[in-house]
Amino acid sequence: MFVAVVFVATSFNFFLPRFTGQDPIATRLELLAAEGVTTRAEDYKALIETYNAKFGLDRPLVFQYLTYLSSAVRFDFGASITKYPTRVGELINQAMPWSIGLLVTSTLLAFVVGTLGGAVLAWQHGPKAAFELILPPFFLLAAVPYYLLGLILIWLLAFQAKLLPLGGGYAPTTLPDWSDFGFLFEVFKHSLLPALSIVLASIGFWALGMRSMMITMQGEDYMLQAEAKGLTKTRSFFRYAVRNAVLPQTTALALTLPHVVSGAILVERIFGYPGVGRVLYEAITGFDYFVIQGVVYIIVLAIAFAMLVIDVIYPLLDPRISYSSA
Amino acid sequence: MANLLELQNVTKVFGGGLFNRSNVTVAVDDVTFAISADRPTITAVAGESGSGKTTLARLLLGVIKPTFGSVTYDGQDVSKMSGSDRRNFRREVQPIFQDPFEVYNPFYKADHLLHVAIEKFGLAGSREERIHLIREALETVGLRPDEMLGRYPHQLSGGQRQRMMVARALLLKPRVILADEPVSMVDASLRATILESIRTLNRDLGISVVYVTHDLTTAYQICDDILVMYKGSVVEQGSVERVIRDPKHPYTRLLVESIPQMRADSGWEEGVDEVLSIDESGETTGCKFADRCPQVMDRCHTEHPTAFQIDDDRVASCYLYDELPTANAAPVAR
Amino acid sequence: MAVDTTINAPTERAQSGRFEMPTTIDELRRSGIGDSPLPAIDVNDLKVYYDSEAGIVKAVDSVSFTLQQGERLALVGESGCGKTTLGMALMKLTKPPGYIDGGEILLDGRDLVPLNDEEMRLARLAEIALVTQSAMNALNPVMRIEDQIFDGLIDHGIRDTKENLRNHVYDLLRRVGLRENVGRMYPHELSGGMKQRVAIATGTSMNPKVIVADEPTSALDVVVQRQVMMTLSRVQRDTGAAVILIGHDMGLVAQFADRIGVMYAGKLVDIGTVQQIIEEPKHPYTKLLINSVPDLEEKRERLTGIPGIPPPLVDLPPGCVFAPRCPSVEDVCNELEPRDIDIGDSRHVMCHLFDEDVNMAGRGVG
Amino acid sequence: MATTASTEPLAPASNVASDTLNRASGLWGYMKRNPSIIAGFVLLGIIVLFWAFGTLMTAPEDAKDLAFAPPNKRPSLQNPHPCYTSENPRELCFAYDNEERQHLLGTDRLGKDILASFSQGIPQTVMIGLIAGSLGTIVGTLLAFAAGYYGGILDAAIRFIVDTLQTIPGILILIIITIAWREVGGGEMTFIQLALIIAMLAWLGPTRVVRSQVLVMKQRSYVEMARLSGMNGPEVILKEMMPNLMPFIVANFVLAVSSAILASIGLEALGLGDFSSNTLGMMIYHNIWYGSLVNGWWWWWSPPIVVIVILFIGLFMLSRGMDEWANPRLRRRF
Repeated sequence: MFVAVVFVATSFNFFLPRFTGQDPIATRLELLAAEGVTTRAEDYKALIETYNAKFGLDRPLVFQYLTYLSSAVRFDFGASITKYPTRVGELINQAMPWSIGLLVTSTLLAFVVGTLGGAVLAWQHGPKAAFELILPPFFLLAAVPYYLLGLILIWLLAFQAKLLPLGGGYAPTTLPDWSDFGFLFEVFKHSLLPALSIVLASIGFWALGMRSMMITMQGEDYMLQAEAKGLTKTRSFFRYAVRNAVLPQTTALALTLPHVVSGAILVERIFGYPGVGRVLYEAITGFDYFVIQGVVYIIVLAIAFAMLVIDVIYPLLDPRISYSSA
Repeated sequence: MANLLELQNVTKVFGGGLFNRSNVTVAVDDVTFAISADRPTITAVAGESGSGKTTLARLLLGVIKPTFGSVTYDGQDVSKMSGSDRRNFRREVQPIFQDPFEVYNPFYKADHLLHVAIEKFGLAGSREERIHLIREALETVGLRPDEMLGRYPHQLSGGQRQRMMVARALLLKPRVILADEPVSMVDASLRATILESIRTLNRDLGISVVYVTHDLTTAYQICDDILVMYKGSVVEQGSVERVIRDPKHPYTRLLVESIPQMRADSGWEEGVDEVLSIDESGETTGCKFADRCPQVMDRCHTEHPTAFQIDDDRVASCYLYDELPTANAAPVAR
Repeated sequence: MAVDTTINAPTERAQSGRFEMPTTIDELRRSGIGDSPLPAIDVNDLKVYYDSEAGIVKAVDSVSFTLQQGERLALVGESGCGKTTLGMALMKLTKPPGYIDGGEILLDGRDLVPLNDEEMRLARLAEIALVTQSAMNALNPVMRIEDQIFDGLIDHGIRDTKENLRNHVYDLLRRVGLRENVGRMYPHELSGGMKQRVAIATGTSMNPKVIVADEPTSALDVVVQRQVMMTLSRVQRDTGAAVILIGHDMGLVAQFADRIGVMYAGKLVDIGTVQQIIEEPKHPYTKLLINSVPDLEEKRERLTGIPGIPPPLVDLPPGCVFAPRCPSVEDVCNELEPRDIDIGDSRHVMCHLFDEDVNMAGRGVG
Repeated sequence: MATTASTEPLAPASNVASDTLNRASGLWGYMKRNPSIIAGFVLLGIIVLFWAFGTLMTAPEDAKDLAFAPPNKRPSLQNPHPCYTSENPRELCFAYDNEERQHLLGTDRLGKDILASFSQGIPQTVMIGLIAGSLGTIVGTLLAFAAGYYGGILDAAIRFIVDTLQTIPGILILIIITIAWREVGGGEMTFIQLALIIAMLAWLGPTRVVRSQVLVMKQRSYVEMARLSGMNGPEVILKEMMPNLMPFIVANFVLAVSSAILASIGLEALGLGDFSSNTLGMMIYHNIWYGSLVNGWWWWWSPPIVVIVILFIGLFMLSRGMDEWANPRLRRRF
């Protein structure tokens, strides 16, 4: 599946522009060159020549495709159009750690909080009343796109309360120095708002999923048996109900990763966060086709890899799935 | 002697596509048997879960095709039938399924099934005629039409639903009815009524019945012949009287001994554990029962026993009887 | 388990609300059943009702019976007759919208009904254990078998070394005819019969006085069914626990039980020894039930069932609940609810035919 | 529970009309017990009312883009506002101008009346959702039945495509398609075209969920029964399966509309929308582009957010409620 997904995404990237009948890349390059936007006109000419040479645009399509595939495997996406001669790979390399840091932290946080909250909400013995007040608003937030929540948060926390910075990965006046504690704190402060908008908007989703899973689980015979065995509530909650309900929840995590990423792209755009989302946005506005292709490819690769990790972890959670049969 | 419905050396293998050789299941393994056209009988196909009895029923019904061997109806290969022959087969061989609720589409009223059957097989010219046929069929199985028509399936009891299925089968004037565990999901007190209505079809209307079941007691009560299956193979077949009263195959014996009898005196004897505590192991090349058999011999582990003729109307596939002559094919259809 | 064996101990215990619990495997092993003079379980006028939109559903209505120490009682009846509801109520596992509306469940003299959640939790497994209907799914799929048995012990205050705990589990597994290594396995690695035997091992892990076995073999093939029933039989003999077997298969319960109780529409209509019930059934329903069971004795010309269907529990007929289906029905049956009649030999029947105070023309017909 | 409908008293069967009536009132009774559906309808109703109000109060030309108009004509156009002095920051001037000309919600940086923008944008956005959602649901359902019912290679292929495409964030695919599309269209794209682009992926979700339902339903005996009664594939699908799956498909349609709107707003917010339209997504885009948040133009950015939030929550409640209605027992997760 991993290979299939990456392969399909890569091929898609290659063929789609070509199915439009013309070569949008070349057209766009010439257009931009004529307008003289951002970069010097001679750079565009050099760029076009580079790509012509690289993919042999006069050669048969199959050959071009193979060349393209081999460069994709080597993570060589060529050079950016708007930022020529910066390589696409370089742009992505700079942005990737920001995105991954933000996404992994906020997704895991939302997953854990939401899952636990949903579990408690469905459990008829726990401190239900408190959760009944807290969680339902999150269910509604789950229906709202991340970036809208981001806008509201910016206005509330950054614009009105001035508690947190408006956007960016760090203050424009500071120089990035990863060994400096002050800088790290700044990075943390800047990531809080985008992270918060992702977390707040997805807690409800996980909570809802977990709640319905828990309700299903409580109808299972082993839950009745746990009660008949005279187990304490805590034990049957964690070791029997939650332990089993979390399994489909983990599968859901793998399934929804693409959606998490889609939503995060716009969050980064809104917060001017220096991640791949912003790179992608800038590429879209600048019609920087190679950057778009590179970003799409890398995101798909990252998601496929994350799913692979979940696949590997899953047998550890569920003894019924063994590596041999997976 | 003509055979109405006949299985010849039928094997059905599930799973194991082009890329998947690991989970291949042999659900039915080289089974041969037949229902005579001359005399309407009730034949039991008995076995535990995993014995392949339901697969056998589905093969007979023509909804799945055998991997090897052939299923013939009136001398014609079922899987190769087409057009009017196939229609004819569909009408003359009628199923009754296990779950009397699942066969009803919850969207429609319960009699939808009967209407569809009449319509599709073109049994009635007019609406009045159709209703008349339905009423007649319902009355035959002891249901009051006025109570049944126009109701939704969930408004009927399990017994009513199952008897309505019998009525549906009856409506089509079939020659064979395949009843797959028709009473296993019905309460004991209603079981007898349903079985009795099936028996009536056989006795009064001359319809042959294949009764697929795990319950040897009911099989004994209503059937003439029996086929005992174990892991896809027929281990013993013959008249129900002989097979159940005096089982020859060690598996049949074990099965019959395990039937809880409603008697106050004798409990099950102790000491069954040796036979029973052996967990089922994997594949064997020989007799499939070898790993559980109390009378196992060396050759049982390596060779697959053929059917031996024990009495004139009974065969068993077990080397305990290898001095007896090998049985001819399809002994049930005498 | 009960260290205190003086006569008025039950009341004291009832007041303290708690039994003295063993804390180590060794204490647990020595505890045993004891020789209490009281019945293992004594149910008086138990009512389990459900609130539904159509009204109150009387799933179990005024059921009384007594089970002596080490006795095996079977409860039989058609589906929906309340036998499983009764079993759950004995464990106090009745779930909303159901509730216990009244009555007593005296377990070795102590009434379970007024116990609070924590007291009842401690009583489960240690005093009264449940082997469920579909043990196939009664095991937590992601835990090893031994861990699932440990859980019950630990939550009942057993504090012992891992080795002692494990040895105890091995003993339990051997007792139900399973190998020790089953303890290290996961449920999906076991066959249905093995799982059911694990359920029996778990249920007896703290030597309870009463085991409620709710259709323990309903999902199993006949051969395995016999194996499991024999296992239960042997464990019962070893531990001396009293067993309430809930079932629908007359043949099966006849093979296992000492006494049979027949339930119909939430009521216990007939109770007696296996011999009494099978050979001389008294209640018309019991008679029809026995007659509808096919056997291997002789081929019958006609199979007879019981005509009609059980009444809806929300809308029970006035008088006798069985009257609408009863072949010996008379006018009085449709008006007067029959009493529980003690007809000697510890037999009870709920039918006007046996009530001296009610005038029935057809008396003695049965 | 113990008292199922099987024991209901039997009513006269002919009373069909009252039965239908009962079912209808049953639906209403059900709605009352399912607050999600009510809440969903109420929220969507609020949007409709808001749109109707906007349409009554404004003229379509109020929503015209005047971004390239000379700056001094930018704010309230008809009457130069007194605030237009050198001391005042220009931005404040297009804020509230409701004395002379009724700009109830003010105007935006492009000179559009915000309320007028909504009266155009809401139907445009809803149109995108409906076009993409219904195309997705129809195509998805067809594919799901083809895959689920007929199985085989077709199923394998459809499943592979769906699984693969669902792994890739939809918005990325849409971005690439949209860019390519705009190139073909010479940089222009209408919102209808955007809807069609979104429809290209909108079938994935319905295909997956409906297929799994078809697979489950295919196992139900009544489907087999219908086939054995002589119904062919399309007949079984249309007459036996569709009626039962319809509530489920409708519930999924709401979900599909909701995700299509979500995708459209996402694309538009990224600058890939129809610049000549006033869709909710384009409003968000312009707000982001002009930094209305940091400039304090709350009257501009808050209404679209509020409308979008109400719209999504309304659709969410509706789909949840319908889900429960379509599938009371299964309690699907997503």
